[in-house]
Amino acid sequence: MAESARDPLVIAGREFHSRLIVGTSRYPDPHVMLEALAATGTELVTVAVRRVSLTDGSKESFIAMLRGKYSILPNTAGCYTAKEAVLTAQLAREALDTNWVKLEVIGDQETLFPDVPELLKAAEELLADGFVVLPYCNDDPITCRKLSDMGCAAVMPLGAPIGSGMGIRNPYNLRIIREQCSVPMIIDAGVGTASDVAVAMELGVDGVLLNTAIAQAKHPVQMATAMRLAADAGRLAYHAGRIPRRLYATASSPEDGLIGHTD
Amino acid sequence: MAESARDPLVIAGREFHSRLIVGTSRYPDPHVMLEALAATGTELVTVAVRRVSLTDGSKESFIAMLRGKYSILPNTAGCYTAKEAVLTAQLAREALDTNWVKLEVIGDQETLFPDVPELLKAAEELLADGFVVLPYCNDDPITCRKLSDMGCAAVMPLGAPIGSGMGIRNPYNLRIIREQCSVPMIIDAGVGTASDVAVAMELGVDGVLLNTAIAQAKHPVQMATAMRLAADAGRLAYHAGRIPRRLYATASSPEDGLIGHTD
Amino acid sequence: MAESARDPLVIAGREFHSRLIVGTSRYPDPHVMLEALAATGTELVTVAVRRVSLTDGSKESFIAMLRGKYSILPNTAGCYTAKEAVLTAQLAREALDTNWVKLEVIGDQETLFPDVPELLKAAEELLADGFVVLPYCNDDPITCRKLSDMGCAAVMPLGAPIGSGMGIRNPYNLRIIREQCSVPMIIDAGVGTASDVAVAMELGVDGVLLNTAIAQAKHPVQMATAMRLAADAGRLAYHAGRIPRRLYATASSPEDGLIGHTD
Amino acid sequence: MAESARDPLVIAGREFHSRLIVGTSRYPDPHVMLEALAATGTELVTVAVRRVSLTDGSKESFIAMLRGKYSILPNTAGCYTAKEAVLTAQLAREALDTNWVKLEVIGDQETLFPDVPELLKAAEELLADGFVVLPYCNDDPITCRKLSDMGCAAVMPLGAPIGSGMGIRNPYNLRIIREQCSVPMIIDAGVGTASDVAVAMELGVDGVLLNTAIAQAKHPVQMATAMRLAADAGRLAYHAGRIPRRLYATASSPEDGLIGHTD
Amino acid sequence: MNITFNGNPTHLHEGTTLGGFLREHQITDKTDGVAVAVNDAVVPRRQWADVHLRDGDTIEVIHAVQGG
Amino acid sequence: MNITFNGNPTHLHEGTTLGGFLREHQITDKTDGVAVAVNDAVVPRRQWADVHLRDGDTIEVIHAVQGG
Amino acid sequence: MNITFNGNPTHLHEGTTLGGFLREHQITDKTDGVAVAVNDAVVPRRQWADVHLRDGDTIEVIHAVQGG
Amino acid sequence: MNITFNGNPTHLHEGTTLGGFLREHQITDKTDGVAVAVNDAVVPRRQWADVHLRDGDTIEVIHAVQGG
Repeated sequence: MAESARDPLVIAGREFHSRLIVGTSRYPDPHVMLEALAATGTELVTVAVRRVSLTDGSKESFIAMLRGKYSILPNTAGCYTAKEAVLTAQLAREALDTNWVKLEVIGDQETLFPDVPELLKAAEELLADGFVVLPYCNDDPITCRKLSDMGCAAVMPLGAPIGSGMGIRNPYNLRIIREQCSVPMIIDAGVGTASDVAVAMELGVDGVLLNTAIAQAKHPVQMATAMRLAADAGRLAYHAGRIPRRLYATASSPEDGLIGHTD
Repeated sequence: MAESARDPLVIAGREFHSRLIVGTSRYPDPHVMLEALAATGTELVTVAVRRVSLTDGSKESFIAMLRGKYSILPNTAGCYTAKEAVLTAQLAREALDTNWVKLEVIGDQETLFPDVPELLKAAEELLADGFVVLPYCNDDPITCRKLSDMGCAAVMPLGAPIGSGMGIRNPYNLRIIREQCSVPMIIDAGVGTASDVAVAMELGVDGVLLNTAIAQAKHPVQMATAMRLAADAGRLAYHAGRIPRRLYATASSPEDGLIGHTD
Repeated sequence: MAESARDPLVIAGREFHSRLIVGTSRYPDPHVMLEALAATGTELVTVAVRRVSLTDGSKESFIAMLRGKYSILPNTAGCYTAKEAVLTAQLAREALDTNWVKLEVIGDQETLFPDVPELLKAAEELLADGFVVLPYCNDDPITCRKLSDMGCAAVMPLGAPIGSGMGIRNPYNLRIIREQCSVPMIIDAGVGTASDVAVAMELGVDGVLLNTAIAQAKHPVQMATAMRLAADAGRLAYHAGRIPRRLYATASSPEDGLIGHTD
Repeated sequence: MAESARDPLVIAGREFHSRLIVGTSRYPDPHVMLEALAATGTELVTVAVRRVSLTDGSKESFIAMLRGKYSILPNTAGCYTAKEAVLTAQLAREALDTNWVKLEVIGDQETLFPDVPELLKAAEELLADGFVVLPYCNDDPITCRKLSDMGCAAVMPLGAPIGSGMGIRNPYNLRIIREQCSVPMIIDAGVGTASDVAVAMELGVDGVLLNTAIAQAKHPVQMATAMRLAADAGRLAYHAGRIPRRLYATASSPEDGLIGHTD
Repeated sequence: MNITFNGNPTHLHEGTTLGGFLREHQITDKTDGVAVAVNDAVVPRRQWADVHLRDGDTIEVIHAVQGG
Repeated sequence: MNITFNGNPTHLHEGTTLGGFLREHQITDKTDGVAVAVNDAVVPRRQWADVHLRDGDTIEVIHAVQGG
Repeated sequence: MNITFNGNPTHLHEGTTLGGFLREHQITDKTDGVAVAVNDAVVPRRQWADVHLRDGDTIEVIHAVQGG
Repeated sequence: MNITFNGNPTHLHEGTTLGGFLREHQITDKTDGVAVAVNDAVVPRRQWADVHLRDGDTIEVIHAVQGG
């Protein structure tokens, strides 16, 4: 899309020509995953790191599919403490030759909401260790400000819980964060369908990170395309300057020269 | 967009490769109007008919700009009675060589809400007179069913009042109409920004008619492009089959093989 | 409630000290119905009229329960045409010695949305025949204005479909109707719980008609009390003049004299 | 209200017969404040502590108005750090002979959102020092669980920013907190009008803390009464068991025995 | 003669009055909450005794029931 | 004679045809996007020349304009 | 000696007690709703008389005010 | 000696190096997308050969998998 290309997403000095960051999890199969990733137009995809299993032979196949095609953003999904998250990030850096990390420190297995103090602690340690930190966080203006003040490359508040598909539950907090936050703001988690992405972009956020909404859709590749279009649509609409909301109508056809009225 | 091209909008046997019908009113100038119309990708644009003014010389210039480029859909904007609307439609047919009409019979200058009985009466007469009738109506399932039963080529319930920019105020009624209605369903009026179009399309409607949201945006051409992308995004997402909404999270990274946990 | 008593609901010159009109249908049993009606504080209850059955002996028992305790508002539920509705209203008047009628002319068995032209026709005929007409209608400002202009004693737009429990789906249209409408405005249908009644009253409507939300609640009498309190709360709040909405905070504790700050 | 009296709010073993905690700030004058507090039916009111001013003589007048009538809940409003909050709470305990404290540790002058790590630290220290801690916090399930696990007497997530009057912005998070949280849950801040209180109570929360919505209403005493009624209404409705939401209608009048239909 | 009563075909003896017919169904002009229409026109209760039913008449007899 | 043209009272010479009247306003049957009604009935352009206007006639001449 | 009282630099005579200082501001151990901290530690009112202020002390004296 | 490998107790011969241990699981310093920590400290792949495992060591070997 010409228009959006003129307006790249810049994180830590790196330019991306898509405003979507896309996860690699929960697709019906790797082939569909690759097709869907391509359809989104993304340049940055998230991966998790896990213990190699003793039984399963191939240790390389998964990452090999992505190498060359995409920049890799390892996450620290499943970590409950700063200590776990820092070690996971360091292992990911070693394994994947990247100092970028999607920092996830959760407090609860069920809801996957972040643990704020552990998240802040982990962010501080990883920044000190030279990482480019993209933290997944609550839609909490104070935590977002702290993360950006300490030097995180972006803040990534959730639109709704991971995998909920509830969309943007609290646009008000996101607007406050947008007002106060100088670093790029990415909506991470909550997207259920294309319009959620458009709504997020129209709030003025810089990008959207999503996974389940594509991977678990009935037709992931088609949904992936929808997400790409919705991100462009929302970004363009944000820049285009929408009309104000009014309780009611103002005629869009001229009101003079009507037929059958005596002047 | 390949995907959406495979799924044309068919009204009265005619195929359209865009799901947007766009108005020609309230643009900063004709040049911007033409650029914006082109950017939407629409093939069908609405015009009003008004008395020629004695003073102003040119009677042809406006329509000449559209001829050849777009199919013309004259409206009966400003009519309060079936009688006015029928005569206006007949004059439009004679002037513009089309038997298509966007039937608008309003009950109120301020809100521009439809007058239901006059609308139904006008629709009946125009259908009898061989018109292809696209009626602007309330989000009222009964009126929509009557209009489609009597042979209207589409029903066009409002998403919100004309020019309000309030988007889709009552998705519930629209879902009921969608369930019950066999003819094409177009959301007419209310759109304020791109995500409104995506939301409408995700409800399963066949198209969206809009004007003010583009014409009065700060940058009409950019908003026009956003609307085109949003319509494609919403249509694709509708077909792609969104994930269900859940109160909370389901992990999108695998939950086994986590680091530092003893199996 | 002292405050609300000072502000009675006046319909057709008659004063009511409750702003709730309550239906008599779908309660677990007549005893619960009577307890629930009493708990709402209502003075006006709706009944339907139906053919006496040949088999069932008692023709009087039901109405006898209400006589003396409540003013009776017969409805024309189940009527699809003006003709049916008018005859039903006339029979109700003869049977119940009241010229008041809740006029219901529906267009659809499933959704129970009104049929606008038949409703308007029936209202006109009943007004000419001396009825006090309270019409159940769409949240359509034009139809509401016509009904009030022709002399209906109130307009009763739906908040949501009958029995849906969806609450106030489109507060915007209701606000427009409130602005334009001089006769009492009653929200008829859609209420699911107490806050729906409070929300409706805070919009400035004059009353709420409800039935299923009480009768089908797990504990109808408790819900009936909740509805009474919610109506009073909403009415009072409407008159009390709420604070404006702001995107964010203004401190509610003084910001000077804080401890540990050097002045 | 008989019903709600049967169901007292219990915090730290103390019974309250009102589910509202009310602030004492921003009323037009002390007389209106006292009338409004009485009208809410509350038994627990919040106060701030501030430096005595050298100029103003009376140090006792304000607290004297409340003594005897209400239990006092001092807050730590305006504190940005655990250290400030702890000292403020200790001074309040000494000044007001209560070990109860509404713990407020904010991160931002403008939005007054809480600072999560400082809040948790302060809560821990105050609990260790024997305080009954009622923390004002985000609608963050993890932070609420930590606060309740460490022994806070209640959790008090915000419905919307202090003084915003935006009501319950994110009912989803509040539902999750309600599911997970064993201690009393009080909605603190955000209420704008009576229906907001009803909505909160219908979510199953145990109480609501409010101030600006009453104090800054056009008619504070009337709004105070509305809030009392709304709290009772919402609590009753929660216990009464609302009907499920449906997309559309189910008739509330019997569908057999209709007139003019041949059986 | 044959009439329709609340939608059901019914046989009556010649010369039956409306009042007489209703009494058979335990309805008198004292019965509260009941109304009658013959051929879509309401017949006030004080006239029931005087109305002679004719072959083909359609009679509706209604009462109040629970309603919303 | 006097007619009403687009809501304005207008004086015409006896025997003016619709076609003649329109020509005075630079409208011919070649003019695109224009239509005419006399006394609320549309007059196809091919008939303009033959229609003789009468005293009291109401003439509407319309064209397409921007609309939504 | 110099102290800080509620954020303001203040000069006191040597040997002033906390109780004495407070009395100058009409605060006695009978004054309801007031509390005092010296150098960030609360001083219970029964100890006010015994506390001798030192140069550089920071004194906070607070009372309850309207709050939300 | 006994170590813990990815959470599982494992027996090794004395003097096993990290590199040697990994080779047994088809992991060499050429294997892409793999990383190793011993006792919670990452060991760069170029050092694998030189690290002698000790009794009680905890070894984590990870690779990239699908993630969101």
